[in-house]
Amino acid sequence: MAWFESHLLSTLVFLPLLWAVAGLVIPGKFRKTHAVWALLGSFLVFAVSLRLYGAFDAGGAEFQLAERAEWLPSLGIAYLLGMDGISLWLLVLTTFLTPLVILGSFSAIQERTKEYYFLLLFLETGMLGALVALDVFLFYVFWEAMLIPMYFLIGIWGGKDRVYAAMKFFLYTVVGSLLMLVAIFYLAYAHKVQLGAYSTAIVDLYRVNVPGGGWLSVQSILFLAFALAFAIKVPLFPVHTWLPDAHVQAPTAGSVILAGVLLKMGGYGFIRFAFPLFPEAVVLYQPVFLGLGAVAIVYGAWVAMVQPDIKKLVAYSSVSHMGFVILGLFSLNSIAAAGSVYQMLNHGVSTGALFLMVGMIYERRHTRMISDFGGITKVMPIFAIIFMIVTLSSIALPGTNGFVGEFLILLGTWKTSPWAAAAAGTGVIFGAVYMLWMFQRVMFGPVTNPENEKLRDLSGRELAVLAPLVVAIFFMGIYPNFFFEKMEPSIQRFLERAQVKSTETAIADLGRN
Amino acid sequence: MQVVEPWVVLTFAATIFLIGLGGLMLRRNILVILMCIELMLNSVNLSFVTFSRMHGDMAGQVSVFFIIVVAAAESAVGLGLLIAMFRTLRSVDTDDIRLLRE
Amino acid sequence: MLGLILLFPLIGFLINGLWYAVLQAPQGRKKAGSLATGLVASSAIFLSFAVGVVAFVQLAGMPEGARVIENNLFSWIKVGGLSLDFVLRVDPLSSLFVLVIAGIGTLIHVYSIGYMSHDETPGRFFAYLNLFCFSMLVLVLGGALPLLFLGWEGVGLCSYLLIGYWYQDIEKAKAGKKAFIANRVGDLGFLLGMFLIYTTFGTMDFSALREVVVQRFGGMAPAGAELAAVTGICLLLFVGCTGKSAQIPLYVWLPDAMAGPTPVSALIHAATMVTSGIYLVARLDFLYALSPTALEVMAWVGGLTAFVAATIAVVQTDIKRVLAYSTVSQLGYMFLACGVGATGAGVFHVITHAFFKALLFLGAGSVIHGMHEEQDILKMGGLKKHMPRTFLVVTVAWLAICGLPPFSGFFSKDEILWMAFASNQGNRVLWALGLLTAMMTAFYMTRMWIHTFMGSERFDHHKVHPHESPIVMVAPLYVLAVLSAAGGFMGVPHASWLAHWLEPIVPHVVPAEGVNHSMEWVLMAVSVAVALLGMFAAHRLFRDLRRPEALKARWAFIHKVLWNKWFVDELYEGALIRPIGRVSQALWRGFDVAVIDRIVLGFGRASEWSGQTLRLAQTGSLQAYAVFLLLGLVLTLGYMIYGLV
Amino acid sequence: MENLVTIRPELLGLATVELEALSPHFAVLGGAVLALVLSVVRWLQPKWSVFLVSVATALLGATLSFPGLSGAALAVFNGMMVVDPYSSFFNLIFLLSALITLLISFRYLDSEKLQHPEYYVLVLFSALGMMLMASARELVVLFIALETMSLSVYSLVSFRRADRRANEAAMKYFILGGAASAIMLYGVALVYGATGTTHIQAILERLASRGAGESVLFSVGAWLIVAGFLFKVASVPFHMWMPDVYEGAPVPITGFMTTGLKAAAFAAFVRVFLSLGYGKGLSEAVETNLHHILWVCAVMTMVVGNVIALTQTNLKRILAYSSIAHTGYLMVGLIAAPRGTEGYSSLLVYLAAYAAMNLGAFIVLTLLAGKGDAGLNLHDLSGISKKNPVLAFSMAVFLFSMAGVPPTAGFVAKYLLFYSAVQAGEVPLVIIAVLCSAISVYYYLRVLVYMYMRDPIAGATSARVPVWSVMALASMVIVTLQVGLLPSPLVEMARKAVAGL
Repeated sequence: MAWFESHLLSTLVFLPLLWAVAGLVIPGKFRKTHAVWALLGSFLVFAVSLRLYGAFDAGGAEFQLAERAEWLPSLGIAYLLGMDGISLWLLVLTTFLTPLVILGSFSAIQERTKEYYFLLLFLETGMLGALVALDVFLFYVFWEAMLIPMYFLIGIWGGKDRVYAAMKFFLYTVVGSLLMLVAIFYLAYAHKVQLGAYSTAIVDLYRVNVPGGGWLSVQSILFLAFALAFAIKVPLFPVHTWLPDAHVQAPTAGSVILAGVLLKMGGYGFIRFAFPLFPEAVVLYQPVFLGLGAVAIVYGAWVAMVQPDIKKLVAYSSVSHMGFVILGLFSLNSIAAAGSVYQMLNHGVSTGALFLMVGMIYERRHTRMISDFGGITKVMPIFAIIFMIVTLSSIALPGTNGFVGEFLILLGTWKTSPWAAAAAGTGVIFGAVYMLWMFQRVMFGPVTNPENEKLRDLSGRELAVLAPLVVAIFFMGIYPNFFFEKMEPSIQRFLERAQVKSTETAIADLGRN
Repeated sequence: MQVVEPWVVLTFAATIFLIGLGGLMLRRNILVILMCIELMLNSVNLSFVTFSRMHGDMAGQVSVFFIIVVAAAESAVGLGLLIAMFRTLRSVDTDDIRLLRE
Repeated sequence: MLGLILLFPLIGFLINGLWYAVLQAPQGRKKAGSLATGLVASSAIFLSFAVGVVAFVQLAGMPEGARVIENNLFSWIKVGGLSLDFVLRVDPLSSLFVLVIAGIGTLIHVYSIGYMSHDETPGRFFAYLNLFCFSMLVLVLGGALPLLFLGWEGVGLCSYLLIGYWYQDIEKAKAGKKAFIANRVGDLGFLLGMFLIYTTFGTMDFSALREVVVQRFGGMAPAGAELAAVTGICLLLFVGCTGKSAQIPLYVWLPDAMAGPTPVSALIHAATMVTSGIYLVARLDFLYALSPTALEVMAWVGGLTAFVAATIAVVQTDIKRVLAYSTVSQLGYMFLACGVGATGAGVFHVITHAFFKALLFLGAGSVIHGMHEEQDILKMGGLKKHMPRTFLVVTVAWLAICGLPPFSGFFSKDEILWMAFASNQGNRVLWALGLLTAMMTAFYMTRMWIHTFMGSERFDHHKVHPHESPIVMVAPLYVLAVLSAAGGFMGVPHASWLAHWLEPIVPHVVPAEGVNHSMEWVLMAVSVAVALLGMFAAHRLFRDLRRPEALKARWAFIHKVLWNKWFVDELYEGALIRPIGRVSQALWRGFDVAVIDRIVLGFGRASEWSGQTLRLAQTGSLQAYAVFLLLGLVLTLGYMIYGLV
Repeated sequence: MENLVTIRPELLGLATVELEALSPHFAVLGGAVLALVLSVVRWLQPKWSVFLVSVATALLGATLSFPGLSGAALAVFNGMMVVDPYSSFFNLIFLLSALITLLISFRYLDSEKLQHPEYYVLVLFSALGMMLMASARELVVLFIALETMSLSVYSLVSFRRADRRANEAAMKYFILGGAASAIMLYGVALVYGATGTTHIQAILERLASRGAGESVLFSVGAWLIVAGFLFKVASVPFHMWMPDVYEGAPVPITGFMTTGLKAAAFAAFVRVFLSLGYGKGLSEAVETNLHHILWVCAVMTMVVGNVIALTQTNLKRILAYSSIAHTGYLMVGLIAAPRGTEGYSSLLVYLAAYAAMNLGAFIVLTLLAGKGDAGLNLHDLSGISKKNPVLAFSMAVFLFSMAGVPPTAGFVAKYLLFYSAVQAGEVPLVIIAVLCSAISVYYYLRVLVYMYMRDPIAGATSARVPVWSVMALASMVIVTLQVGLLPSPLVEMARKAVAGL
């Protein structure tokens, strides 16, 4: 047991994979046992992540529970794991969503369940690994390893033209990350030249000073390479077109994990790599990305308004919500940064719930077109209540989790650039427009389509999937400090690393808060 | 006796080499192509001998023997392949071997 | 102790809510009756009213200057330099509002038991109603702007849920959506105002804000950038108020909100929610006083809204729409009062308006209830005989709203008109506008009164036989009637208890020097005369129905404009909603699919195309390969030699 | 004439230490000859006896060359050849790929009715030729080794005598191969003319002393030699033969060619390249010209290889073009090696990793191949994951590795290669290489699409997988994943090998 205690992060990362490999022993036809086995595994991993929450103390060192092992000494590459306040919560989000997703796909997935649950747990390993890797090479390995299971999940169990969507998803991310790889090479070599030794540990790379200066200076180009890879993942406005296809074609579980965690990798990448490595370039490109973030919010909302397909609507709403995250990060003050990390958690919970529910009605009606529905509240009242709560969280109603995130981001962004905040603010209005319009066309009104009459309401299992999410929505809305305590110091360090003295301390002296 | 300038022999060898290369590209009968390859190898031998004479050491001459041996082996294999091809294609024309394309 | 005021409605909501969700919602489960659920809800709000009264008494006991009770429940958000606590604070202003909300709320809850008796899911209705009261109380008791915003959007949500209560009718659901989105537009203004306050003054807590403002500006008015900031704050917050309290640009949702059940219209769209705008302005009075331009804008918007709404109300035939436009008009009055600096008068009018408007709505409700869901006043008439008690109560409210002396309406409306005329921000044009609107108010209210209760019975008898509402509905009406009648005496001019009570929060406004004292009595007489004129005109016009038909025919164009609400809805539809729809369609089809995807797929196709062309080079002929090989060799050799020579 | 008289006895004798060093070569030679003899002895069931002997020889050779990995460099045959960690490293690659080819060929030849023992002998002889090439230090010896390898491979390519496509492939390969060898030999002659020696080490000294680097004769000769090698590794201007030959040849032989042949060519290429002074001796002008030409060739190889592969539907041709693309990546390594601090070790790692994944892919192809190598088109593969999940999984691992997706050997190899290229300052080249490998991801994954995401065509039976092949397949999968996860043993081996150059 002592080994586990000292190597907590490694157990967390590789437990799902080992559990999945062990699960391969179960012969193909025992469909139920595969699902239960995977569920058990994911609960175990969730337990480990809670143990992590206990082990992490906010006041302590920057990266805690660090583990180091030589991997490729000649190139200074080490198997280096570590965790700080921000990655802690993203870890917990991942381990929180995975069991729900597995529970949610009991009835949805009928064929090739063995491979399905293997891929899901493999995906979880990839995500957890990327979140705790502190060595740039190790991070890149997990970053791309994540793509393989998601590619198969979309490709094999997806919708009609799943192959196109899976291929587009894979290629989009690969092109982005390959350019990032070249930037990593340059950085690692610069470290060798400047500091004598080979090392790709992120903490060492922070010390490398890359010649900054103009728009196309070395540091700016490297920053753009990193930023492109992460912007594709977020997805930020111009490079987002893979998301709607991937979401529409992915199976429910796939799109929940895709929206819930994979999009956060982009944001996490910005926080861990792009900002601290290239501070001058960040300040230089700040207006550009603030603009892109605001445009993403409004553009995502407007395009979501006219979507005939619910899943595509929710996909574009993700573009809009993640636009807030970028806005918050690039405002470079601690309120907005905390807001954007919190928004990442909210988006994971509320959009994950939305996709789960869309999956549930898809299971019943095998269609996602809004026009095929109408008056569902009469037929499925429990579903209506939960769907209403999740919709409210998605349009950031105060009291739910969405509000805290967007409020902090807009407040922080206002300090940096009022115009970006005002433009992003309209996103709040359009968010209400497309969600409520969709809600009204799907749920309210008379039951027009005869097939809708005999839909059965949520089963016990489905309720068990949604209940924790609803509780999370309200808990995160009412008592966000629970999350901020552990996150606070890491955000401060993140900002100091981004070498921007947070300006709000100056204002706080003026009056009592 | 009148000494032959080395560069004369070298240019002669070079021309033979080019003739061989040209033959390989222009002629369509594979037998002739095999002969052209032999021609190229022999021109190499000639160059070797001249250089060895210029440098006054025996290495060049020795290599010639190896090359001759290899050339012989090559012709043997080449003709073997040609016969195998002829047995199936009933022709030795390079235009007939167009099956494998794009 | 203040937490209790919030706790009771919350508990009421949870009981009804969970009871409905768990036991009643699933298919085939027995639905609870309106009595049981009604009692739970009413008792919850009544307890909260009781605690409100206790708080009021405690406040009264406190010394003049320091009348504040505050308890800090828990720290809500603490991150970066920002720390927001969930602090509840009651002071003279908010205690008044608590009493109004909880008091009238209780009456309406009791009334709803009767009104919703034959509804199939009353549990859901009462749950929403309690949630509304909870949010409204949070709004009023919140000690900091974000908490007020929490309540602000909470009431927006509840109005959405309650307007769209009968969700099977798509029109009602649409009305709910329209209300929420209109509010959301206003809320954006509110949000931006809040941020501007934070960046300018560094805090969002009301008392801290007051200290900072007083300490920074003290006596002298702000100038230059600071003035711009303060004006910006006031205007942005006022945008929020126009959204919530249905003023000119964003009032379109209130008339459609009549789609909800009548008690909802009474509680939310008459007494409480719509007045939150005034509460906000009153709460930040010390800020608004600093920027004359903001006050100017508010006064004019209020005046114009009052006038325009009154003109529309004159031609409406649906009883609830008449009352809705009358509410918009009265709200216009309140903002007019705040605009001219008489915030105290504004608050006074809020209270009196709450009494008689709630009474009017509930009266209309019992009329509709009696007439089996018939809402068109042209198909009513002569109900005096059938519904004597409702007739009596509605008459009291009618007299109050017209502004006849003994009733509450007269005192508050007159105070506003006097201040519009006399105070140094006020001006004659606004006063004249207000007076004209007062006359039109009297006119259309009398028209409604006559059509409903007097004249010949225009409904066909065998289908509809009107009956008086049960006692559970009429009792609250009597209470409201008494309040409407006597309510005015708390704000008698020159000896108003209310102004004295609000002194520390809202300074008493003294008329400009130039105006001598006697003018006030003259104006009072003028306003009464105007009201009587309006009533008399309506009485003579609508005695027999042929005359208004003739009038309508002659002024057909004006009637058409007024009937179609000055085509404001069509304007918004044409100017905003359709273009945004078209642009987003273009953005999606055009930009997203055609531009970005085409570029992305373009790369794929480009490599595919080059692959196809290069592939043709593999002709399969030996000679071609040899030529290509030699060509490569010669080229490279040439480059090598070129390099040397 | 006088120096001919004294015949120096020590030239002829072989010291015992040299014998030990050459033991792998002698083992393979002996084994090959024994196999040849046995193939004639009818009563001994030549089908089995020759197969077992050749497998034994390959294994023996591999085990014998292990010690060489850490030993010191030893010049043999009076400096004509050298046995050092570098050559032992390559010996391992050649013998393992020969071993795998032999293992999978046995059942393949049965099903194709081509069970002639000569096949195994030829494979051994070509392996021998490769080993000699790796340790040759003298250009003529190198030529002879090259020819031994090529001649045996020509005949192996046309092993399916009755098939016109095989004959065509062999003939094309023979003629163009012959021409290329002639060109290279002519280069050797010119270099001999310019420097007076064909011994690799001596060329370098003569260059330094005589300043022959400038002379036109030497540069033309050097380029002709390099061109000969470029042909062998199928770089762009000289790549036209490869797709046709790969398609015509039997599947195991194609596998053997992509791994063994390419590795041998690069092994010799590196030695010769160094001796021609690239990076050290050559003059500034020649160096930059050579660099420019190779730069252009590398870019064109990568682009052509990847882009044409997009359009192919026959799996063998896809892997042929992917092999061209990988040659492009290797050329990037070659160009960058002298200036990069990593040197040639990343090249060696890449060759080893490439050998593992390519062999694995061809094992799967051999098992899937129908009569006469039919059934290797993309749509024939649809739904394989349902029929044989093991084959599909291993093919997925190999394809991901070729695409350079992380947890596999391909990624580590590409990482090291491009990392040393960036260190050498070849950033634009690396960016092109990275974008090309992004293109390659598409056609590698398209194979997976057919395997995993399409339903099997009606009536497709699951291929029978014999025990030999499963062993070979498993070993390749393990090597690919192991190098992907724990690359340091291979990298250390490569660095030691390169140190001796």
